[in-house]
Amino acid sequence: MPKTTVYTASIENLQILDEDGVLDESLAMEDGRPILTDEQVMYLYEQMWIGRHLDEVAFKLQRSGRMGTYPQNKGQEANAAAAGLAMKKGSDYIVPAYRENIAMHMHGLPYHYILLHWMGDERGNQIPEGALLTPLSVPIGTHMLHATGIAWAFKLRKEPDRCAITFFGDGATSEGDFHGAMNFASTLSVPVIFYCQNNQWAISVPREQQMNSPTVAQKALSYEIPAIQVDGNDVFAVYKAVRDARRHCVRNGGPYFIEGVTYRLGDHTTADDARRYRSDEEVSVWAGKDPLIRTRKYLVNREAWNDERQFELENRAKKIVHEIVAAAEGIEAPRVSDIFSHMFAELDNDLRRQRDTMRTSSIGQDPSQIGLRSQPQNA
Amino acid sequence: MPKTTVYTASIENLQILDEDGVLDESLAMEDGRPILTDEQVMYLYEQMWIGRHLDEVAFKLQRSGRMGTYPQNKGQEANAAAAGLAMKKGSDYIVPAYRENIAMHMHGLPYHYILLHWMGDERGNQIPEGALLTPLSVPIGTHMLHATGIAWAFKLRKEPDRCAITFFGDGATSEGDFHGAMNFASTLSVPVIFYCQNNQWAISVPREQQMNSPTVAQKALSYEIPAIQVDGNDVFAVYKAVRDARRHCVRNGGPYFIEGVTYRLGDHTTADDARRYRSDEEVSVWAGKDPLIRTRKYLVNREAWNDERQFELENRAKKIVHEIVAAAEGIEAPRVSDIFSHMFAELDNDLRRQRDTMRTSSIGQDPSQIGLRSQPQNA
Amino acid sequence: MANLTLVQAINLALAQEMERDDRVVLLGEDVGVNGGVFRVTEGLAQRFGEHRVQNTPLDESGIIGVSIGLAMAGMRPVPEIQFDGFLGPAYDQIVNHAARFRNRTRGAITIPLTIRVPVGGGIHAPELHSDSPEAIYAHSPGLKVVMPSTPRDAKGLLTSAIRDPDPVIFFEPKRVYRAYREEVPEDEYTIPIGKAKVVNEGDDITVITWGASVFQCLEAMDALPEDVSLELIDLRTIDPIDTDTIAASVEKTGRCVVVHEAPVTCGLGAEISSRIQERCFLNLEAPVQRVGGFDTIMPYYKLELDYLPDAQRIGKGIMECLAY
Amino acid sequence: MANLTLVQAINLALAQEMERDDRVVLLGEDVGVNGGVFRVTEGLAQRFGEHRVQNTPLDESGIIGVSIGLAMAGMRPVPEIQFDGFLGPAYDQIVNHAARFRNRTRGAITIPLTIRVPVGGGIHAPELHSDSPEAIYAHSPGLKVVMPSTPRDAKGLLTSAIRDPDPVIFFEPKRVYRAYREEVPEDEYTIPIGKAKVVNEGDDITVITWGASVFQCLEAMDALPEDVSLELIDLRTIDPIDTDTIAASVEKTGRCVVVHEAPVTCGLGAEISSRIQERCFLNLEAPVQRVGGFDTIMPYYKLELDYLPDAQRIGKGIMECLAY
Ligand SMILES: Cc1ncc(C[n+]2csc(CCOP(=O)(O)OP(=O)(O)O)c2C)c(N)n1
Ligand SMILES: Cc1ncc(C[n+]2csc(CCOP(=O)(O)OP(=O)(O)O)c2C)c(N)n1
Ligand SMILES: [Mg+2]
Ligand SMILES: [Mg+2]
Repeated sequence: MPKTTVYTASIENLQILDEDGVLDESLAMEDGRPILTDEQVMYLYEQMWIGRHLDEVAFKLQRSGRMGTYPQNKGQEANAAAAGLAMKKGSDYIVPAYRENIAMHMHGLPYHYILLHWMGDERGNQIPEGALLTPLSVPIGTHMLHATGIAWAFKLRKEPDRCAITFFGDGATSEGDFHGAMNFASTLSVPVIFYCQNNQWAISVPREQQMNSPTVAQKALSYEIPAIQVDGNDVFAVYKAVRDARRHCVRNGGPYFIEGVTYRLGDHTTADDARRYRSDEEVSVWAGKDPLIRTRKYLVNREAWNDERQFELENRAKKIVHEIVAAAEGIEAPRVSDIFSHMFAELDNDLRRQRDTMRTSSIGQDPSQIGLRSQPQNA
Repeated sequence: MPKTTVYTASIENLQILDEDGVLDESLAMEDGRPILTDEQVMYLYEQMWIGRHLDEVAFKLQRSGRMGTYPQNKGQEANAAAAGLAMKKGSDYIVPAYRENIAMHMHGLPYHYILLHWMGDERGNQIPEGALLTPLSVPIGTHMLHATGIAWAFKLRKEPDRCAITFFGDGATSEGDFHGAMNFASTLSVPVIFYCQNNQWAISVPREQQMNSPTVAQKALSYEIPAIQVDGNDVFAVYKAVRDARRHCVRNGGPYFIEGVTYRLGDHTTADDARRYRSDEEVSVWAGKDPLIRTRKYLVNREAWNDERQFELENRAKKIVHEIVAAAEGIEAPRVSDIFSHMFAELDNDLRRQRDTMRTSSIGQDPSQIGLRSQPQNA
Repeated sequence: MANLTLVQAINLALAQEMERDDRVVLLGEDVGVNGGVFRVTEGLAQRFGEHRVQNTPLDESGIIGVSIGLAMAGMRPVPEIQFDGFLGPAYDQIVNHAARFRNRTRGAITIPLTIRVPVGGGIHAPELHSDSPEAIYAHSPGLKVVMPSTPRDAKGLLTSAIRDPDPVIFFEPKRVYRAYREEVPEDEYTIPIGKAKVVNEGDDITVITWGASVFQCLEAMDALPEDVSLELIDLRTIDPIDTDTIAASVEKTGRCVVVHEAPVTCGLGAEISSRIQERCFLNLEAPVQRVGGFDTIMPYYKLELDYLPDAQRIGKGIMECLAY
Repeated sequence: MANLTLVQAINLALAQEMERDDRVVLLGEDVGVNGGVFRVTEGLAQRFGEHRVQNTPLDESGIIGVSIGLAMAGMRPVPEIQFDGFLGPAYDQIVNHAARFRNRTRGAITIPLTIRVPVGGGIHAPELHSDSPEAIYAHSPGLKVVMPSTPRDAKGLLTSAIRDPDPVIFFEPKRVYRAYREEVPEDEYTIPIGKAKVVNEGDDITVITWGASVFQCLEAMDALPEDVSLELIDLRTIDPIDTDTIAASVEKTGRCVVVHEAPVTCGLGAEISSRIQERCFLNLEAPVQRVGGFDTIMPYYKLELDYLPDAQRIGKGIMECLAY
């Protein structure tokens, strides 16, 4: 076999709901019904709206000094919302980055936990009993390995119908651990969905400086992981891709890769000023693809949505977000001893002494030490 | 564009000289001449033979306690030899793993350096002035980034007709740094050839446990790096692939990926016993694909080789290897102070004191210290 | 009782914990059919199945990262990192992830994880196969670090480590792997993490060490003048340090030498020396002497025995400290 | 002279070295058009071209690995790692590769490399953005480690680092980045690596610190009783440690407090304390006191100021040491 083709592959892109809210019927219908009922689409729309409003309020909290750095999810909401819906609450595991507020919420995290996290409070990560989530991941690209490990535990314990999903950005695909997570998942053949929110930027680094490949999805070919690229601002495409991926993972035991093509409409975080590195034109092109507008148009076309409902939703969102902020701000201040309280299941002597004395040296505190000239004067 | 194919790719395999030493004329001829002259093929055969003999002697040195752990190159020689020939000595940079003895030698490393390295002597890495090589890399998968950096320097300085090549195993492709080296090379578009010696095993871990992909070459698709799979036991295929890759890199400024499909006929190293994890049948199948046998058959067919030449070569190899061993064993013992001598361009006080006193604490050595009861008794 | 090497004692502990608790899984490069490059996991894949003794891709960060995921999901992973130097690629997952989950989730997510790593020099291995990075992990909060020097201690401490609800790095001094045998109880037992062992009681001077250096210290002890009464402490646990045992000894002897293979600057010897100073200042008759590796790269093996603290350097350090 | 912040002084040093030597190239995440997340490289891509101020993929190991290759091939790379915590993924390339090439090739291949890293807490940043890993790198042979606390020192030390033929980790205390301005010479100058600075002379007690803690120590000093004469030393270089300056001071004062943000166990304070004990044992009137970070994960920002040594804790440490 002197010169032979030993491997071929391709990547498909899926869009079902276009930018004008028009549905591709042939792709949307299954067994005579759209893959998402109007109720489901309304639910997603409402979740996205509330998420977006939370983003706006969070931004203001940061600007007024009531919260630290915060990364808006704005523009990308369809990814987390539709993926969150497609995953099975209470049995699947969600391993997020930090632009999946909606999915975390849908899978059991009270929203004020997210604010608490960005308010510099570890209690924001104290996942409630029964919610199958890891906390927001601030380091980039390192948490996907954890999802692979979780999925492997499902496999080892022979727990059927369980699957993990992990979210990450286009930038995250450059870390070595992305490579490891994909490779372990494929060689171990474990049920994990890798969902890349390709929002075109990693802070100020554009996709072309991040990777040379025209798609992110083709990165899955390295690992022989089935992959698809979807319009990440299209709830139908995202939902269908994740639902099908989940089925694949659960049935065949292996991983799946999804690239959601999307855009971060806001700054990277509140510490960033995106105008330094990207053009207004680019932003406005993508603003036209906003998932909220598109989903609403669809619902209005279906006569499932109207101004009245919108008005009600807006009021409801305000109230909900108000309560979220109140819950986050209303929590009692942490105690200084909390620095120590969760270091280990049981604290060792050194940590106990540090906690009790707030000192890191034993001088002046160990009763066995004699010879102190006098008590410290400003103690 | 509801459902569209956004990416397609394929990987080709190239074999020119088959296992029986028969050449595919259509692939071997360029401008009416074979891509390798008989002289070149003889040179490669001789280099491979000498390399193989060195391997055998090195094995015995280890077994008789005259050398530490040693990784034989046996069975894989065509990769390093033909690639070494295709690269430009004195202008290209070779960044090897540890099964490319022949390429290192061809690019200016005296062979006894390699033995010195495995004899536990850093002088084996003291690349001679003018030889463009990094030392043998014992850690797996981390050196390819250095090749990318070297190639980037060529680009930054606008040095045309320079290229780097790095060799690594199938196991090495699992490390995060493999991913980084490929991604940096493709986004920066720098002239570096990634040459994977896919010898089917990483110590006892078979390729299927290392990766789920049917080819290694397809890993390049992630990065949009052009790639080819070649028969790594075929000097013609390897030579052509590397020569063409080099042309591509130098002309277009970007990287290239080559998978050489080959087999480690020996144990992983002298510390390993491959019978614990692989079958004799597998080994004997691959023994039939031995690059030395195949190359010799070709030369014999061409009447460019005969028993006489072979006899002469074997004697010459013995003599050469004998001298290599003598040179490695004849070097003066390192001095203890050599532990310190190359830590920094200039040693700081602490290191100088440690070197001069061979102590790591200042007690008993600092003249300013008074109060010593007496001189140490067993000093 | 069985007469076992360090390797065999560890193998036995692994087998017993796998038998006892099916959440325990082993993973790493070559740990499967081959039984690991040091044969520590020999026979376990055959006995418990390859899914519980999993060969992994060559990716140390991946090995620890997926172990974290396993632990999150209720398993008890025991990954092997093939050599000390190859902890390097796994550093981030260990220090920034495994070590932090309990704290950053206020106890909601915990990581019971035992990372086994052969450690230290003296076996004529290639580069990056002879390092002693224990101080790095002792400095990193959220980890326990253990380094037994005897088969008996190894079995008991490894059992404790695997049952521990938090991440433990279990360093195995490879120079001791097959150096000698010891009677080891065949039944399960634990030795508490965090307790040092007084190997030899004495009154004149305290010597503190761990890992393979214990044997160099014993050799040095034998060569000392007869009238020197030396107390030898094998730390066994690197973090948390058993300061009480150390302080009790130095309060008695007034003099101390710390011995370790790692580079002396910012090594564990510095921490021990500082703690002794803080706790026993008024008892100290001489500064604490550190006999450690030099602040250089561990040399290739021709010179490794000149780098590592040997009986002679240790003896000299002891005599200097006594003479002070 | 120009009145500059720390950020501006570093920017100026970078610009001048790039001007002077075209082998100097900057690389890292967001260092290009955006000028880095702290704006340290602001304007440099525009001035020197994007090929010399290169945005890279999000891969810290890659950033250091390709920098090593650049350095091997004759360039003078100055990579930026965006935050202290993200040194984690680059640990292996730094410690096992950059640090070892000169030694393992007996000088044939050298790595002139300056790794810039914002370091330390106090700015209300998210997790892994406030760590102080200097002791890790001080323990690792083959590296120099620098941490200036003032704009003037930063400019001179960064210039030295870039011109140094060996790898240097250049830690920039981010809490000081814009905290104040100082007169900085506009012309090029160097400050030698390895020399500490006596910030305040005194006779009763020596306080040794570095980075942002210098300012907490100054604050503590101001609050001390008038009759306490304190000598404050800013270490400036973490490795090699300027033991001579330290010892000269402690021989004079007989007492010493070391202050740092990193966890105290196996922190640089332990090394300094041990060295003082070894060198100045007979001068010491009290044990060296360590006021450091606790042996915990750096808490999220609500509690970070309770974690970091502040003027009050430092003052208490000083008074206790004086009272001993
Ligand atoms: C390991 C690591 N390196 C660097 C950073 C700093 N950083 C925070 S977000 C970010 C960009 C992330 O880009 P991407 O993965 O595309 O996610 P996006 O923010 O676009 O959603 C960087 C570099 C980090 N948090 N972690
Ligand atoms: C980072 C690292 N991890 C582990 C090892 C131990 N080790 C040495 S060789 C090897 C297998 C290498 O396999 P491959 O890359 O296929 O090269 P081959 O030996 O087959 O040529 C392993 C695991 C190492 N040297 N470096
Ligand atoms: Mg992004
Ligand atoms: Mg291999």
